[in-house]
Amino acid sequence: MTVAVSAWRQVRGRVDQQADFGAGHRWLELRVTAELEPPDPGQFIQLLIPSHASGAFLPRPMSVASVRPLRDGLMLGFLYVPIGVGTHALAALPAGAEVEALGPLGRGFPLDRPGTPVLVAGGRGVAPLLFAAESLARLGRRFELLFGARDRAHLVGLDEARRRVAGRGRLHLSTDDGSAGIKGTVVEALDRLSPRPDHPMVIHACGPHAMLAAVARWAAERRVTAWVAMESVMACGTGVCRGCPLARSARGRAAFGSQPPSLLGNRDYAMCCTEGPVFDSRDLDWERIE
Amino acid sequence: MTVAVSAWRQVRGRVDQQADFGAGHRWLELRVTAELEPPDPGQFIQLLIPSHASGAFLPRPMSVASVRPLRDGLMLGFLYVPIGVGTHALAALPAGAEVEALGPLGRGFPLDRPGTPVLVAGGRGVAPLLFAAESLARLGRRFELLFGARDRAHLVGLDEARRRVAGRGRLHLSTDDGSAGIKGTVVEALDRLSPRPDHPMVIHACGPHAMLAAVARWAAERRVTAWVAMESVMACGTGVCRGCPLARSARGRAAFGSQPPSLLGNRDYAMCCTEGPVFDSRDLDWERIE
Amino acid sequence: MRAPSRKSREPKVDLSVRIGPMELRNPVLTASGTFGYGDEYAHVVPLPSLGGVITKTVTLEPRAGNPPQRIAETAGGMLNTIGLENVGLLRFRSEKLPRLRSLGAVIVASIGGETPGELERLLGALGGEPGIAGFEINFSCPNIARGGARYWAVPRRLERTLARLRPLTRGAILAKLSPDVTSVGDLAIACEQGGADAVTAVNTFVGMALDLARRSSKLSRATGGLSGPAIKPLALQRCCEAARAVRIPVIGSGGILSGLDALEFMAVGAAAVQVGTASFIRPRAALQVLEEMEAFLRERGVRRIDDWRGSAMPSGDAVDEDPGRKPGLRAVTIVRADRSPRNRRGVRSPAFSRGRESRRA
Amino acid sequence: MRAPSRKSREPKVDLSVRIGPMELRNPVLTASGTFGYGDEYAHVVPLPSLGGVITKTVTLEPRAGNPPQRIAETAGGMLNTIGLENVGLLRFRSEKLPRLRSLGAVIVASIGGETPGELERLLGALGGEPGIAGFEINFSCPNIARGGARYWAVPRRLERTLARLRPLTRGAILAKLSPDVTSVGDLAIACEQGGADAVTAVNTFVGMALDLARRSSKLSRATGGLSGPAIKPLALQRCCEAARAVRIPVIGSGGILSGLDALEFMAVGAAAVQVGTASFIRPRAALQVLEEMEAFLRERGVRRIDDWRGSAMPSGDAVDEDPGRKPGLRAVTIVRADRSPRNRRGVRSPAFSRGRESRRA
Ligand SMILES: Cc1cc2nc3c(=O)[nH]c(=O)nc-3n(C[C@H](O)[C@H](O)[C@H](O)COP(=O)(O)OP(=O)(O)OC[C@H]3O[C@@H](n4cnc5c(N)ncnc54)[C@H](O)[C@@H]3O)c2cc1C
Ligand SMILES: Cc1cc2nc3c(=O)[nH]c(=O)nc-3n(C[C@H](O)[C@H](O)[C@H](O)COP(=O)(O)OP(=O)(O)OC[C@H]3O[C@@H](n4cnc5c(N)ncnc54)[C@H](O)[C@@H]3O)c2cc1C
Ligand SMILES: Cc1cc2nc3c(=O)[nH]c(=O)nc-3n(C[C@H](O)[C@H](O)[C@H](O)COP(=O)(O)O)c2cc1C
Ligand SMILES: Cc1cc2nc3c(=O)[nH]c(=O)nc-3n(C[C@H](O)[C@H](O)[C@H](O)COP(=O)(O)O)c2cc1C
Ligand code: FES
Ligand code: FES
Repeated sequence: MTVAVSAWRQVRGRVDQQADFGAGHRWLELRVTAELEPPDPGQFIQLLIPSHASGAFLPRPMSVASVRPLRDGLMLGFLYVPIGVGTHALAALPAGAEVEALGPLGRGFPLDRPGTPVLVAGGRGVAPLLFAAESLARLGRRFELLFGARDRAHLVGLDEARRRVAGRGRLHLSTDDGSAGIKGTVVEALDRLSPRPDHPMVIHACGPHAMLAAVARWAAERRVTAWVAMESVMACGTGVCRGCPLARSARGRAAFGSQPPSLLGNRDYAMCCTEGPVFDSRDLDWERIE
Repeated sequence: MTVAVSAWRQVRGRVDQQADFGAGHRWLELRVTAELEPPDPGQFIQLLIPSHASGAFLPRPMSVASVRPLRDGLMLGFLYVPIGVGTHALAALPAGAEVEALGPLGRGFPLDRPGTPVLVAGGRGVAPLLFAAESLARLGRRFELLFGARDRAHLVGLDEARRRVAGRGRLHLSTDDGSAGIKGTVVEALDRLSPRPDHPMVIHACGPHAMLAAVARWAAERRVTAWVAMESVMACGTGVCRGCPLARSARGRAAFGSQPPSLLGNRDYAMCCTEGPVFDSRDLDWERIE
Repeated sequence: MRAPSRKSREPKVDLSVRIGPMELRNPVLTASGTFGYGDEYAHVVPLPSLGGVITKTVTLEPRAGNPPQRIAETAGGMLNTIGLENVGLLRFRSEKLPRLRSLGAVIVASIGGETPGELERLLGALGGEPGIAGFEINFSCPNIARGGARYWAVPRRLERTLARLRPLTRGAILAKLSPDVTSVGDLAIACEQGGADAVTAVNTFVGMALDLARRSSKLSRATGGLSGPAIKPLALQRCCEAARAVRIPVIGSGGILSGLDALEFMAVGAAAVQVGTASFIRPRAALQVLEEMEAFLRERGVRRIDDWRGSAMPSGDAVDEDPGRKPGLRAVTIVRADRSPRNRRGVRSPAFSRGRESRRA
Repeated sequence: MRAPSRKSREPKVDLSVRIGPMELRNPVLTASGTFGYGDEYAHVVPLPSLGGVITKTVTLEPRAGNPPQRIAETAGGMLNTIGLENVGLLRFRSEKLPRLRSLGAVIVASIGGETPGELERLLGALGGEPGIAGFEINFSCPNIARGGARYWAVPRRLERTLARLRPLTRGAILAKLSPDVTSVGDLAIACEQGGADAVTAVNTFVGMALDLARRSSKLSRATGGLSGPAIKPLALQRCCEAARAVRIPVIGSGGILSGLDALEFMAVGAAAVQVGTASFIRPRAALQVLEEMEAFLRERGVRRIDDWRGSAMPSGDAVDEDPGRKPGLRAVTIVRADRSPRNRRGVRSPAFSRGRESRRA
């Protein structure tokens, strides 16, 4: 697992371009300076819009959906949905606008674990998994990508996903209305991938809370490890403000054991921004997370 | 004098285009819906940027620099300098961005007074006088336009000014460093226009406070009427908040007389947004205005 | 529920509220000093459609107000030091009132005085005036040298003054409170016991902003009153505190820009709300607040605003009680509701019990 | 003055300030709870370059903090209800302190207790610890069930508690005050008389924000503390009020994002400032505040921060005195400085007289 607790920096970024991406989503390409360490899949960035151009006060956390090296920095891709003041301000930025980028933050998906990576994406949760798929493909590893949404139109990033699995992975679609792939949820799609003892699977999931909870249940019943990318309201993104706790399960408390409380959290609560956003699903108390 | 106290409306506007205009100035073209009454020269608009796209809270007052009728509304031109949070947010808006426009507000230049209109512009104060020049030219009236700035580069809108005086007016330039027109201030340029008893002049001025005060002194000494466009920090722009008082002179108090206090102000203070922004320079107490 | 055809067929939401003797069509009022004498915005806001119009605070004598600079923008808000510029009692009565009556507004006249005696004279002069539904007593102006928020932040003084004012009118008496006190609840209780029909929580918060170049206040006075969205979370808490302390209605004020903002205040117990600074930004703000409020309630199937009111009253363990508090004090801060003196006497505040019901529903 | 060559040759501005026994390199400290235990930002902020690092409030026992949701953004600010999550006294002493010492920071340890006794035990344990320059006593946490801001908003309790704490350390004692009181000046005077070396004005303001869909607080508790630029005008006024009430230094806190913000606090009398929420937005915020402050002073030819301090103290007619105030009370609000009890005794507060001098210059 990547531990990047204090490799982060805050650097200048500039909107290279952004565009509608279908079903209310946006794709943003942000050019950042070279002091930013290249993020890993599942890590996130705190995007800060200059105060004159945004009514939002705090930076907004966004998963990295793609990384491209540039001569003098990185081009970061983000897939997001404008829902409130911060994301609407982001959506209104023209090419050339400045955005400060703080990162890379948190711990990403442990893609190096033995077993076949099964990437499970729900809706805009596909963002970090597009990045994960690309990484796996680059490493020459086989993987499965399950992608579910309400309907075909909400399978946003489908073309990207197709391109990234090409040759290396298999793409399994599911929609609630059956307009693409199987009719049903991603969990039903998971059912169709019967785990084979000789080829254990490791799930890496991101999506709406209810989906992650269902994935966690599914995995627990089958003794499959599931890594889930969580969200929380955040202020600092760096473990300092203690604003983003997620309640640990008994297993999580035991795993934390007698470690001293730290940036990662304390025995009762893990900080989403430092210990997460990616967690072993068994370590969280799903009853106490809304 | 135009009294437009309650003809104002708040309407939707859309940035048609905006661009750098030299020496840190911007020219903005804003398309507004037809419910907005066409403004007169000297009147202003309260521009409100949607809260997600601006850290500014209150709308920002801007003089109208040009008006062009459209089939279904008006195209308003503004000449402005980004100095703080609100104007920087304005400058960051791409074409298509929404801006609410409240107006037309206040009372403009009384261009219909007998005598030769002498328009005196300092720096960005040229904005409403470009509009005044255009109106006068359209009415076929002769006028003088005195335009002063620090140096040639700061004679922003000079081409516009040339175009608008064409045929009808005379343009007199002055710069502090002599890089264009006479070397000196607009008041020194005024000195060269000797008032002729048979052709009385009426000054209409807009510019930095110090310039307006000098114009007021100049005019008072020569018994010339000078109308000056004032500024004040504003909240409502409509006379309601009582936030924009300007102290009256003894003459101003006498002129206000025993009128009931009203949207326009009270015996001691005139409201810049309703009684102004254009005032007879003799009615204000220049000692008590910063 | 999502089909627009059904929605439009749904019955209107009953927004009517009662504030003492006033029966208001809806709970949206304009805040004093932000809507002039009521007629200034009449060409864009049909006044009868509002719950009521609270006029600029009137004093015995006309006031020219403080010198400029009177306002300064701050993050998410504005400071003002208008200094109660107003036309004075006589002109208010002879010129402003008739015009406002003719526009069909429900009128609440705001009055301000430097002493209890001044308030008595004002209410004596206006208390029987036809067409005034109620009076808001401005006990909380932060911007005047005498008789401002500090002077009135003394529970006993409030109670005694209100007791003297009470007989002077059959109209509603609203007491408008300053937030800059240790316990708004204490002030609210004093107002209730003095005979007020309602309290308004809250007026502006005292604040400062400097012009560093001049090394002095941006305003012509050292301090001003802060209003706007910046204070909304604070005003909401004070409103909640007041609503838990008294049985009389509480009217929320502070940073309300939208119908959702207004519904937050009502959810913590406010019976009505005031729209202030928002009107400077959008002259039609009060109307928009009303429309958004109604749309929100209709969409959620809430038939009467009364069912919404108090529906998010906190359950009580929010802020600690002061264990060292002398038992003789009538203080209720934001403590457990069922321990407040009212409730100890077995009387539940209407806001609170209504809240309970709708949570059960 | 404008030529950069000259400017770079100009001498450095003397930013050093004295807070009780502490001699600080400069007046910029990090605010408790917003900079962790000091080491979390050390890879981007060289700690010795700051005036000091105030650590997260430590309690006797470790605390896990309140359940989520702990934060909510509001206009220009944020509410938090962290609930004093901290490692507890023992781990603070054995793990955090040594690390912080090794980084060369000037350490101010923040401690919090539910009773005077708890504070005594904490200070007893830490008061002689090497490498701690001072202690900030958190008398103002709005987010805990017991021993929070309301409990400590009682002048006598503050004074007595500080008198008990005073003998337990030779380090500086800073008393951090809540703004949610009628008179911060009264609390500041109590702290001064109890023996504090300085007061910090102010902690967060208590506020609320609702989630309308759930009809409940956005936070896991009903209320939280508001911080950030939204509160700056209010914090500035309270800081000014405290600075006028006492002779001991006042440390400003609340909404400081920039060097100019910090200079506003110092212009109304603060001896130093704290950078809080700003660090969440820009981890290097405290350093940036320092750099901007120095650049501003240098550009204006101000050689020593002491010449700036108090230079915009209001002249006194800002907010009315309460004429009904009992003369026995030590209250000084933001009234005429030369009428405050201190000044009646002929002693000018250093902040005030310095302000005068620099205005004369
Ligand atoms: C680690 C992480 C990765 C994320 N990646 C993505 C992504 O790739 N694409 C995407 O579209 N969204 C992503 N989100 C969610 C995104 O941060 C929120 O949609 C955004 O913060 C909402 O801000 P707003 O101002 O538009 O909405 P508002 O509701 O106005 O925000 C108000 C406050 O709530 C917080 N907030 C609201 N919703 C969320 C949420 N779901 N998670 C965290 N904070 C929230 C905001 O930070 C802000 O402080 C991610 C969140 C986290 C924590
Ligand atoms: C009637 C009128 C007409 C104007 N016309 C023009 C114009 O044509 N072109 C142009 O560039 N500027 C014009 N101005 C000035 C313009 O409104 C200010 O530059 C602008 O408000 C500054 O806002 P800001 O957020 O960028 O600056 P900030 O300093 O961040 O603004 C802070 C606050 O101060 C107020 N403020 C600051 N400076 C001024 C000022 N000079 N006048 C009024 N309020 C101020 C703002 O409204 C705001 O509330 C006009 C002002 C008035 C009153
Ligand atoms: C410019 C201005 C003038 C005000 N004048 C008065 C007044 O005369 N009387 C009064 O009781 N309140 C006055 N207020 C306070 C408002 O009525 C309201 O209580 C306060 O602004 C908080 O609400 P808001 O944030 O919605 O504006 C004034 C507020 C502003 C901004
Ligand atoms: C998330 C958070 C946690 C805080 N924790 C503490 C704390 O433990 N002790 C304390 O005295 N103040 C605490 N504060 C208050 C700050 O130290 C500071 O006084 C306050 O936030 C106002 O300053 P600001 O606006 O610069 O943040 C905390 C503030 C925030 C936002
Ligand atoms: S967001 Fe600050 S600790 Fe996680
Ligand atoms: S800006 Fe409100 S009265 Fe002029």
